[in-house]
Amino acid sequence: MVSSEMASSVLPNSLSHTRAGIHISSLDERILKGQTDSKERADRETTQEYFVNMGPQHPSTHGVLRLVLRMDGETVRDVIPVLGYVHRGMEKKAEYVGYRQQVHFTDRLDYLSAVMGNWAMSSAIEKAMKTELNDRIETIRTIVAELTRIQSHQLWWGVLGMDLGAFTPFLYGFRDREKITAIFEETMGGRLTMNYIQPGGLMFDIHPDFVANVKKFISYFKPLIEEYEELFGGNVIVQERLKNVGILDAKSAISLGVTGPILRASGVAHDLRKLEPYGVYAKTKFNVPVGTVGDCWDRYQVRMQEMRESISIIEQLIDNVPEGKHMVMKFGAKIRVPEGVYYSQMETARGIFGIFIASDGSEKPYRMHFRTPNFNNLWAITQMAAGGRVGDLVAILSSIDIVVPDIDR
Amino acid sequence: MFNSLPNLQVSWEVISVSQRVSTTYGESPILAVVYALAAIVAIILFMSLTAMTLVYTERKVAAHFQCRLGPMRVGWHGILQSIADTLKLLLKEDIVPDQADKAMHLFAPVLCVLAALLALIAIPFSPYLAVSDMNIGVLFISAVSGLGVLGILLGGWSSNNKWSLLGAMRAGAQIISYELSATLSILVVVMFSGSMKFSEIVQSQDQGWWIWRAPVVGLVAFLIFLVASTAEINRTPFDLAEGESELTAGFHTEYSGMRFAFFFLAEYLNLFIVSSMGATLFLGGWMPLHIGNLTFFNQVMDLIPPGLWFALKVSGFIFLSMWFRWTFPRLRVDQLMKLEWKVLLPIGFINLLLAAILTLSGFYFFPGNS
Amino acid sequence: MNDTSAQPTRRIPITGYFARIFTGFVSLLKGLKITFHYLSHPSTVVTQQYPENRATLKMAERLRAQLTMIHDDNGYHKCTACHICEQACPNASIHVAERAKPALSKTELDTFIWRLDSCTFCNLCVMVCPFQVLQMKSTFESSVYDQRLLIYNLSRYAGPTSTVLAKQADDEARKNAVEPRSVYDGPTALNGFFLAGIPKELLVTLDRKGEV
Amino acid sequence: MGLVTEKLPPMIEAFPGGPAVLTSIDAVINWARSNSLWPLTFGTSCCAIEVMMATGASNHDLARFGAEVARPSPRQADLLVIAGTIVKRMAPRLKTLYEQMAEPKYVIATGACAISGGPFIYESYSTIRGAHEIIPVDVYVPGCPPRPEAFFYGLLTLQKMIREGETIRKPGERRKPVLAALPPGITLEQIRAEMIQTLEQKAVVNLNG
Amino acid sequence: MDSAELQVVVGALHSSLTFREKSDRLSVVVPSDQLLSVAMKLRDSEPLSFDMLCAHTAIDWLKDEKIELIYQLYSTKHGHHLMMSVYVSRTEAVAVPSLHTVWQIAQWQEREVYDLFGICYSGHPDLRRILLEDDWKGFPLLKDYKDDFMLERPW
Repeated sequence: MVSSEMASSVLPNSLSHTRAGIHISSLDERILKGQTDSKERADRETTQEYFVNMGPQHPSTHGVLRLVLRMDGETVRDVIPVLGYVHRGMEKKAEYVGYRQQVHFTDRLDYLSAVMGNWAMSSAIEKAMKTELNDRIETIRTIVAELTRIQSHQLWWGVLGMDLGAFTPFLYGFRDREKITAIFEETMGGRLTMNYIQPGGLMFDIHPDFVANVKKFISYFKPLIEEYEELFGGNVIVQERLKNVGILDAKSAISLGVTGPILRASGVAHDLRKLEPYGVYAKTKFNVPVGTVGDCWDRYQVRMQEMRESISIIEQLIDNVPEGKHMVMKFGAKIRVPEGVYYSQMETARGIFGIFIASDGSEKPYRMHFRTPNFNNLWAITQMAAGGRVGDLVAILSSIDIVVPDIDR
Repeated sequence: MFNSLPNLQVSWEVISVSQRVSTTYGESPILAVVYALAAIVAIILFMSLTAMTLVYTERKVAAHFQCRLGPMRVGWHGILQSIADTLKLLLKEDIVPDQADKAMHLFAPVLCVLAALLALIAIPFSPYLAVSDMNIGVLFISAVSGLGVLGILLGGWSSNNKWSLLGAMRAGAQIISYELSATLSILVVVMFSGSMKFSEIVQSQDQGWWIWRAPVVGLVAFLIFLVASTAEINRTPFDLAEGESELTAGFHTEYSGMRFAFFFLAEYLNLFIVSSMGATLFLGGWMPLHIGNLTFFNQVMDLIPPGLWFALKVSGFIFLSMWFRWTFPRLRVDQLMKLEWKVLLPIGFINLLLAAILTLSGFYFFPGNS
Repeated sequence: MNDTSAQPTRRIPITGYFARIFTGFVSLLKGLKITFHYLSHPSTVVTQQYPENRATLKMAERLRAQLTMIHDDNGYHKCTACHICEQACPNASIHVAERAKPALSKTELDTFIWRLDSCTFCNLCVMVCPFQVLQMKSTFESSVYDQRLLIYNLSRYAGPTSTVLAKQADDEARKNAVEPRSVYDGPTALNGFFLAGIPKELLVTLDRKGEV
Repeated sequence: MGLVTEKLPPMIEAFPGGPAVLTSIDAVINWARSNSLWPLTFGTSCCAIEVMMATGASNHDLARFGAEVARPSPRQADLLVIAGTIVKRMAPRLKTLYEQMAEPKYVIATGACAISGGPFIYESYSTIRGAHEIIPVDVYVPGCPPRPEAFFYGLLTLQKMIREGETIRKPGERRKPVLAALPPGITLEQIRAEMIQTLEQKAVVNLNG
Repeated sequence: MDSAELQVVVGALHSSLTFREKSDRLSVVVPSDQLLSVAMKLRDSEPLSFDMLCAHTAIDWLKDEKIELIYQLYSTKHGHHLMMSVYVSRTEAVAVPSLHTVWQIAQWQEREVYDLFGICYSGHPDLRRILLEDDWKGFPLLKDYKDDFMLERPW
């Protein structure tokens, strides 16, 4: 799995070529370039650097990300991410299907915040068509989006534990996540990919037990966050593993286009829910947690705090969900977005999910581009991981909280 | 085996299997050979049964730590799970990578199991059940347990896989480092009991176990031993050699089928050995729990056969190890070294020094006849 | 990469060698306490034992795992073969085959082919249907050894809708207008029709007399 | 598989009563194999969360089947669960992974993408339309993604296949039963006789070929 | 800064800038040769300070025989957005200046646009395919991309 990958990569490259006067490189060339460096180094310092492949099948790459590592003993000198192992051509596919059908593709981008993806797509279409929504729709959307954020962070917490070598947090995180998926299943009919938020409203009205179940979940989950902290965050090994690891300063974070909890951990209080409120966020009170150093520990803290803030948002909204219709558009109607270009974005659990639509006025988009948070976030790893250990790399990868299909689209 | 109830006044007499064989040899050589063969078969059976039980226990205990049930569907509460796993592993295709060093690849897992088997020799399970009660038992185990790491190194190197090699190197560095601390903490006990013979070490604890009999020093030595031994057998939080999330499967990445099963076996045997050592050195081995002058209590404790005492202590130790494994995350490789060289080793040395002072001054709790 | 010395770093307070060991030790004990709590309380086990609890297992009513066509008590459906669901399906998992020789109406449904193997359960077909013919059910036990078994025909008969049939005078006339269809019937699934993802040579060819 | 499963069967078969012995050996081996399916940690997209993670989590607990020992190395895994989309770039890697696994190995394709390409069958330039185009698949678990219970049903289906369809007399060949159980809402009579016949003819998968 | 004010400030950067209609936000069209300098100014001038490149993509306008490169800019300081577009010819392969010196993330976003549209960027340190294999033929997001593998929807 590892050695065979390597063999193909070190072959003399023949895939590099020139196009329009520009040299187009290839993966082989990129790796070989690193290797000459390491030979020079070997002459100088007598240690020899070597390359290893991490992925595409590797337990800690959260799917099929491949990282080519230039290593010096245990130390990672250089990370070359290789993408595309789940590139499904979603943007091409989007040009062939109607606007209403687009929504369920967003489920399959960042599947851990599927509802927020649905929302981003629906609101992009609604904004382009200037559809007004009622308060009920907006409130329910906000509540389910925050529930999604919690479940996404729960999963992240568990997976971080697993990546650091503790299996138990993973199962505790999942145990509590199941409570949210049960609520989702009851209302939306799906556990992971729900296709719930539709242009013009919601696919179903909330289940009669929804409010009661959400309240039950909140009272169940509140003390558990503290338990999470005690079991995992307070643990000296975890702190040693995360503190001062993978530091990303605010300036490079912005330049790298990093968004979401990672940007906030670097000390930039950038949260679209606050800056450009959508849904009913403007009516709610919540804080935007920010970090100071920008290391993995800050990212851990920011996400833990975000879970608490999400709970407080839900608490503020759950008691008075306004009455009204759950759908304001006629469902069967085909959607035609007026001609023009539109870009709208939304804060998902991992950062800004932007949707760019170029419409020629027909039933299908002329061009659809998904600005996915993970694509930009991933590249921060080239800055964060260099100089660390393999163990650090795993912690950093986990603290970025990548979802590979979201990167590859 | 446990028929005759020993009482307090009689000192424990240890008869090992090797002694029995040699005594029988004088009477009838054939019988001695048969006896020895039976012993070997018994040991192999015992070994595989122990490992299988341990695997099953670990899976069940881990499951309940994690609010789930664990194996349930193979036999009553999944009790036959380990048997199914073993059978499957034995019948699985045995892959040797093309580029691997075939002889070494074959030899490595055998070496691992061999080391564990050899270590098993010296441990006294009860006064009547020990393979060989040698007078340098402690030294023997320290030496033999070093052999296991050779197997891991060989396995990692011969697989011709970078992750394997990385895992093996980690294991090598880790085990050699932690050997120091483990030995230092063992030395404390050796110093107190004045012997390297396991049976004598156990007998020296008839008035109280070394973990509390030597004030503080014993406890510190025990804790150091706990940490160092967990590291020596590559269990979380020190499972760097096979850390899944970092090194895919570490040194045994390229192993499949029976050879992988051997590594698995060695891992759990090592857990058993380390726990037995901990129980023997610090918790009094097969010695019952005695508290000072509470004669009635002590007599009640004597009713429990020594073999059971030993098993209880070992299972306690093993449970502790499992508890650690299912609670803690893993350390990073440099932190691992830091913990050993900057924390455990200095404390170990100071502890040894204190132990020397204590031994010279003869200041023990429950001063006994040692 | 870039200058790391300029980056801010977290300063870990140096509070004495033994103090740090002690606080670290305490933090480990806290974690041990939590896991032990769960071990010692078997009531915290949350596992649902699926094959054993099958009799009592209740799925959420909205759960989408199987598309079905609603048939009334007489076994008649309301599908007019209008192809709206077919167009709404994002990946052509639905194929509505019209009857070659309709008996009573202008268009009649022959087979309603639904590909469970490619359905994404987006629920759009159910929502867009003007006659509420379709329904999502929570039947999830549909694993198979052969992919072709995942291609279903949802209609139980080829023929006109229940409303048209209701206008018929007697049972005999109704029976003449319809033709029974089974689950694995259909021009798409089993008749050599090209299906993406299923190699042609694997498709079972069934000859049904005089149709399609 | 070695000596036991390749050389031994013909030898035993020659003895009187040998076939009966072989049958009981088969039963024991298949029992062990079906109850110890260690999956490879492999998942490409959404299905991995439901099928690899949620099933392993406390609420559903794959460990009940003895299958929670997820091996990160294909050498030690028995079960390859294809959870998620396989694209052109991943296809050769998937094949490598499958080839690296030691016999006997089993493959479950879960979710629409792995069975047929799912949402990306048409108009996608990179999605492979079904994992069976690359490696032989034993059991298909439909869903997008399938519920953990649905995956367990798939696992039971696979266990049934192992128990019924394998014998050491013919190593490397396995016979698939036609039906896992009755598909919902159908009786056996409803499935056409021709179809069963055709399926039976193609049900033996030769893994050596 | 609202859209109208922004238009005045951005318009003053260079005489050749025009503004795009039918867009939901201010959208400036930059000639290809001015791209790098305008981008620098957009990032560095204090009232604008567009320090983040949110997204970079392209549209293939088949009828006009042009490819439009789109840059979504955002200022974390002021919180305003700007869409910047550059038209390049789609018939002949021409090079566009790479913006990775202005925004680091451009390096990877440009690789993606190269991968899917075949736009070449001059001055890019490591221009190669990112999502597809190195030996992939053609650029799939072009409207006239043809592929034997790709299937058309049958109904």
